[in-house]
Amino acid sequence: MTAITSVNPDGVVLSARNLLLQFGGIVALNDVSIEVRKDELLAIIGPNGAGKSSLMNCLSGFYRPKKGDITLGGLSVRNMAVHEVASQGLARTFQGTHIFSGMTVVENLMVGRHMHMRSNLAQSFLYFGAARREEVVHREVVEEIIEFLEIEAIRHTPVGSLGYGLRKRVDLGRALAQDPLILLMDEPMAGMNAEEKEDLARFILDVREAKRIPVVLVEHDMGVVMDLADRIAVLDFGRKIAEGTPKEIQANPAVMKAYLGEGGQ
Amino acid sequence: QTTYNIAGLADFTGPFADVMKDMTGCRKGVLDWWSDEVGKAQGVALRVKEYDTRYDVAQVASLWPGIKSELDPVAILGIGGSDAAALQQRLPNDKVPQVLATAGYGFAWKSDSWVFNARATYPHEAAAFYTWLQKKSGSNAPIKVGVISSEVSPAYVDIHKGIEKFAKDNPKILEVVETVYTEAQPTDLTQQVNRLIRKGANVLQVFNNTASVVATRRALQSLGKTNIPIVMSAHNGLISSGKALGGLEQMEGNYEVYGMAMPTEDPTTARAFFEKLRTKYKAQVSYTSACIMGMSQGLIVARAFEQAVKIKGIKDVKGEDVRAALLSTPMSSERSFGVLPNIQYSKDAPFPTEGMAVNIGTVEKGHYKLLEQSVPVPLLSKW
Amino acid sequence: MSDFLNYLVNGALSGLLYALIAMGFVVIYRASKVFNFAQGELVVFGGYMVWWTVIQMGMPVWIGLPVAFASAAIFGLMIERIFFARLVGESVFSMVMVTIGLLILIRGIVLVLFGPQVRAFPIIFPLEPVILGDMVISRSLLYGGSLTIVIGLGLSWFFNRTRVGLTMTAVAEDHQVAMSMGISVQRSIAFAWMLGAVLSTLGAMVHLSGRSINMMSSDIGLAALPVALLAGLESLAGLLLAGLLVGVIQGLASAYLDPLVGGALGSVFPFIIMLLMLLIRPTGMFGWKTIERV
Amino acid sequence: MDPAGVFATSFAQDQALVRTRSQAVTLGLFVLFMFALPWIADARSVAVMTSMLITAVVVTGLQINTGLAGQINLGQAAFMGAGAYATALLATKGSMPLWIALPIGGVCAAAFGLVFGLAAVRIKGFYLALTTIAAQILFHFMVLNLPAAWMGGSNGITVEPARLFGWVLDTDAGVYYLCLVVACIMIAGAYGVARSRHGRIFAAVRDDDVASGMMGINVVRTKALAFLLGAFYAGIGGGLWAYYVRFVSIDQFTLIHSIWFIAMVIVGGMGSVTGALIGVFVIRFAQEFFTSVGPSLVENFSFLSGDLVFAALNIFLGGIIAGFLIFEPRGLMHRWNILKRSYRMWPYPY
Amino acid sequence: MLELNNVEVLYSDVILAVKGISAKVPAGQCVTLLGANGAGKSTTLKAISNLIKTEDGRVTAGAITFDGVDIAGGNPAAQVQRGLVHVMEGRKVLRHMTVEQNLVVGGHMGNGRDAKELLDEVYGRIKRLAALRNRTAGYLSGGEQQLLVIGRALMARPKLVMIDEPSLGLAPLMVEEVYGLLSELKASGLTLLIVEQNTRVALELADYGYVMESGRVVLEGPSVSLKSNEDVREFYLGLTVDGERKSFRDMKHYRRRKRWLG
Ligand SMILES: Nc1ncnc2c1ncn2[C@@H]1O[C@H](COP(=O)(O)OP(=O)(O)OP(=O)(O)O)[C@@H](O)[C@H]1O
Ligand SMILES: Nc1ncnc2c1ncn2[C@@H]1O[C@H](COP(=O)(O)OP(=O)(O)OP(=O)(O)O)[C@@H](O)[C@H]1O
Ligand SMILES: [Mg+2]
Ligand SMILES: [Mg+2]
Repeated sequence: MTAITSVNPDGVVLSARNLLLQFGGIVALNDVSIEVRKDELLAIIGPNGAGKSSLMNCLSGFYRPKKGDITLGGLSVRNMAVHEVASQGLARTFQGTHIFSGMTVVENLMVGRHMHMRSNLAQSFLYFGAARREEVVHREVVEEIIEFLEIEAIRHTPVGSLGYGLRKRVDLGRALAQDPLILLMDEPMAGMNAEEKEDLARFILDVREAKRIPVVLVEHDMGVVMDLADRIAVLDFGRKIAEGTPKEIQANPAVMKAYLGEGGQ
Repeated sequence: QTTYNIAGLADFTGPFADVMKDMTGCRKGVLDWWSDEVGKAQGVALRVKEYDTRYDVAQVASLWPGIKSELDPVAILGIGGSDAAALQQRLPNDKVPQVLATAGYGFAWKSDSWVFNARATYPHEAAAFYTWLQKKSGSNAPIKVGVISSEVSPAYVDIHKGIEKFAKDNPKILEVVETVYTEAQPTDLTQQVNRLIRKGANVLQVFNNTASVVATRRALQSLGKTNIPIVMSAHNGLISSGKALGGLEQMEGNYEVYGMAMPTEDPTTARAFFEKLRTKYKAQVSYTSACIMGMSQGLIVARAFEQAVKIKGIKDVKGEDVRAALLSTPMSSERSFGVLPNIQYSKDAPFPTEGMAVNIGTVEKGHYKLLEQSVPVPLLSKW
Repeated sequence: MSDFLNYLVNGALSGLLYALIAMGFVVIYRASKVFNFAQGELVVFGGYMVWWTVIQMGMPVWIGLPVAFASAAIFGLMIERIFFARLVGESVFSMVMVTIGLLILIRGIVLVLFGPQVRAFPIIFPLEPVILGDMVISRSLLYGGSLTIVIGLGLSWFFNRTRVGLTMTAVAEDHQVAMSMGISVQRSIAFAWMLGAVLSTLGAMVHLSGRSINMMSSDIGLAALPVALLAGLESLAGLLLAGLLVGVIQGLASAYLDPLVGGALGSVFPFIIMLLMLLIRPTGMFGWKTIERV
Repeated sequence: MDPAGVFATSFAQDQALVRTRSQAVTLGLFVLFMFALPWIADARSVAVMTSMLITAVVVTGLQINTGLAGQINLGQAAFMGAGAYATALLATKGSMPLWIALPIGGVCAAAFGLVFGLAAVRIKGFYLALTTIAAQILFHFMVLNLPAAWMGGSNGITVEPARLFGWVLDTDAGVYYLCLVVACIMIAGAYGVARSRHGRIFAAVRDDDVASGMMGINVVRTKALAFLLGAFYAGIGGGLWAYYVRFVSIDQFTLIHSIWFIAMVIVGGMGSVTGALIGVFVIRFAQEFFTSVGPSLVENFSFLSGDLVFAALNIFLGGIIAGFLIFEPRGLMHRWNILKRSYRMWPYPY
Repeated sequence: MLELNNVEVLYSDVILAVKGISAKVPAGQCVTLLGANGAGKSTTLKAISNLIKTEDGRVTAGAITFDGVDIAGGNPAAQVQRGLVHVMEGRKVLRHMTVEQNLVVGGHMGNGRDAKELLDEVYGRIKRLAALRNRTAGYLSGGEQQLLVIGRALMARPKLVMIDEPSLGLAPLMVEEVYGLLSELKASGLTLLIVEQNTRVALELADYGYVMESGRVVLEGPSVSLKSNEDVREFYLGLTVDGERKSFRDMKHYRRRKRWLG
């Protein structure tokens, strides 16, 4: 369904090379490169203000890096508008909640399906006919996701009155509805207790296993990161200071100093 | 006594709210007078019911069908532009004539109209004034006028377009040095007025509203050029502008021009008629040009109705009979107690085109004075 | 050349008048985050208070004006009491929409209280102009302009530097956050409306001195709008600059372009400039930039 | 929330607007009533209803643009004017029949709206709302200053009655049916748009335009589209207006009209087509009520003079709007939903 | 110092978010309120500070007393006047103002004369802020913003500070820094009521804890005993019965479905 189904021979779905991003005097990203391969969960960690969200924003086209290149499925997306990047197969969830609070859960997920829908304004106006058929088809897809995320009971609840955890789950569902090639998640577990984190972790793992979508995860909970990630990249002051498997990162003294503190969890 | 209804359209809360009390009071007074002194003998009476339209076309449009079915009026007393705009297309079907209190507009200048004005158009009246002024000046040079107008309302634009047309057709009589545009409530016109004077204007025309007259007059005062007169119309004339300036003496030497009686203190027949309305018929009004506008439209309708009764009898007089009477029977100045000149409508235009005359008023030594009567209106082609 | 200078200076001064009227918008916005659509009506109300005290009641100007300012402030307070006090905690949007209802309401009130007639406005500033060589400058605009500059800078200092002013600025940032700090949003809104009403009265004074007043005088509110947007709704000192800019451009356009096109281009120009400026800087020249972080 | 016992068994059913038999019956009766109106009601009601229908089309467009897509628009009357002028010109100068003139009028208004839609891409919130006032000013200036041959200038344009397949719609009932049919189509279309793909992305862009972009929604296009559609509705309403009054002039489409349109959206409730209709009804009803109560008051109580009575009624009207906003700032639709919900939950309060 | 007695909170006249909770915050102590998402923790804090007013909510039953005075209902400003300050969830800085302006506004209730001293005191406590004083608050990093809102609360010279999720979205080192600050504050005699998801750090600092679930208090006790409670260990600390940390990879699919939707 997505525009690009092929990936590079070495299995790199998304790669960013030598990104440089500045805000006035602040260098938010300085020569940062990452690669995400097929079936992989890459975690990005770093202190507050290290530039993690900025990196996510660059990847999704919301910020335009001053230097460097970004390719998605072999295609350079550096100069694409946000919505073009999304329709190339990149989906993301947000730090905090960026959910359509005036709409119900189903509607939120249907928005995720938007770029796979084709009816034009005139068909929408008439509604009965093409527009309605399309609604039904996509509604089925959405219903699958609702089932997958176990949010059947709230499908018609306006998202604005949901608790934080459920909103995060709707956020994830909306990204999944996009049928993406790759999924970026910015601090999905902030503000959850252990139980909820466990559940979300399970969904993330399911996404990887069942849907085989590679995931880039920004997260501050070291337990989650160490358990879920295949690889971890560490940012500090806009620079990538380390990259490797969870074991390597845990043993890296620079990371200790900049991020984890003495105990390191 | 059979009572016939007249629908009154009024603007109590819109842009012309300031003159509405006198205007509606006087037109009601006229109908009361007519019913009592003329109609009673014949066994008929006229009654007016006033509706507030806010001078809004939408309001008139949605209000009128209801008025029509509720009152089944034989005529409508309207104010001006919005009433004409909303109804002129449908009155031929409804078969009810409408008489407006204002002078005519260019847009309504159509043949076979069901909407009538008591006076010619504003540009007609202004043109009469300039022709007179030139004659009075004794020189052959054209009068140079600086026009102060506004785009706030299309009616104002209509007025200056008409006068520009007259100047173009009659370069020997009139030259428009420039048309200056202001807001509804101008901040300061000193620069603009100064420019007009330096371009040689020897008279300034302000036909839009009182606030503009006040600002223009203040500009002349601060430039020390009070010798340059302003000419105004009925709705923003000397008395109301004088009041807004704090006293009639402030308007010394300026002019107003229109084709109706002028609110002088002299014992004219119009004045006597007004006094009767006030005392005998309890109209709570004062003698202003707005009142005279109300009287004039009231008289036109009442006299036409009188004629229609003569023809049709007291039963079953319809709007179309009133219109027929309007078109067929001239109204002499005596019949309107001198409020209006002789009036004869035709199907050519919604206002009397032939034999029209205007009066010119001024302020002399702090007193309102009728300066010239029955100044003929020159020919003016459609613009 | 002297013409040009005349247009320039007088344009600038009427621009400052617009800035003074726009200050009413901005003060209310700055202390309550509410954009007041009824600003022109507030000006008319203030103007009528001056008319009422000085002309109707015959008070001398030095008593009449303070009384008028005080009554305007009380009117502002009443607006807050009756309408906004009940809406604290509701969305800012609802509050803004109430000002639309207010617009219709004040019109009715003014009509009933003062009638629709065009009334003579008292002469607050001497009528004789200041004449400098070839330049003729209206005294009300000159004095009003100077007053505007002083007040603009003063208010700017108040809102950006003083503790009380900053407290109100916090209300404009976010009502809920302000409340969580114990700021009385209600008091801030009340103050905003009182100040807004007083400034409007001052604006009416400068605008109408020696002229006339009726309901139509509220149009000045619309004319001042481009100044407020050009400056940015949060900036008080910026208003002065935007006012000068709009005034000068409008003055020159109406002097040189109106005769050319045969239409009131001068009064449309400010809106065109405003539109273009907002396309370049969506929050005006000095307004707060939106901080968007995802 | 549905009444107890009603469950959707298919997705199409889940989307349907009319969910129960009684709803269907009510809707049917309502439509029947609307069609029978000229026979059962007096001329005044028909006239008022005609103007309500036209207003409903315009305000539904505003609801799409402002309520659904979240862009406050104070230029709707100007867009309506653009449609009215275009239709009037096509019908008179171009002698086009109704079914061509009306849609093209809508398209012209949409094109005018698009200009501001493109501005909406950069300008947001109050700034945008106030910018749309410029539409009002520019439209006014253009009509008055373009050569009179183009848009009639200060003279306005006189319009011949609408003709459709040989009928001449010059009676009140004829115009009423024209407005009724067109309004039905437009309103049904608005419901269609609101519950399908486009309505959803309008709302998405309203709620969070950053997130929308990252969902693959072209935010620029969507905002422009919302303006375009809203202005199209205004244009159709304007076209009906042109056939209704048969004379268009610039002072029929002013800022104060736009403000009233917004007031209707607010009173009805933002974001719902039904809300827009309710708002139109309530406000127009109040307006008409006061304009008809006034004359009778003046007539029956001779000590009341017209100037005072009508001015005082304006206070009431302003008070009503302000009152609605104070006691139901989220609109009547919101209050209705709460009522419905507590009714269905009864006897349990929560 | 602060006491809740059977408090109920209703939103929009239909949603009962808090269903009768009772709790106590003794002077000088630190109490923590734990619970899943949507349990009603934030609502409880808003009920105390009266900010629920702004969200169409109200306290329908029960009593809230502070220093023996009933404080339910009324104006949020009155609460701050009493020395009860609420630091809201989500680092709500005044984004367009500088750090220093934020602090000055926070101290708006003071008499103005000692404003300078107060500022210096806060800068002294939170050293990082001093260096940032002229930065626009909206552009600070998450941790800095959290420190700022706490500093801003201190400017009001509070007796009791309620903090909603201070560790939300903070990196581990930053969490330590914030909690370091909180424990200093506690040591200096300030009473604290903390809502947290990060149960581990919260219980470390707190003397007493309450666990909420769907609007009710389901568990309470001194933090030492809560730390050893089995449910808390499993659901809130993510530990297995024998104290091992469970791996997120090993989650089973059938677990505790009922809890999700409450
Ligand atoms: N739109 C912006 N304008 C100016 N500065 C910005 C902007 N966005 C981010 N920054 C700055 O860039 C730096 C990196 O911020 P970013 O949000 O990427 O950090 P982060 O690693 O995601 O932090 P956190 O863990 O708190 O989310 C910070 O110093 C921040 O202040
Ligand atoms: N403004 C509101 N209107 C209606 N319902 C609300 C509102 N705010 C919260 N709720 C509801 O009240 C319940 C409690 O919410 P609350 O925010 O207090 O939870 P919480 O324990 O703080 O959760 P979290 O950990 O996600 O912050 C939730 O079910 C939520 O949906
Ligand atoms: Mg981040
Ligand atoms: Mg919470």
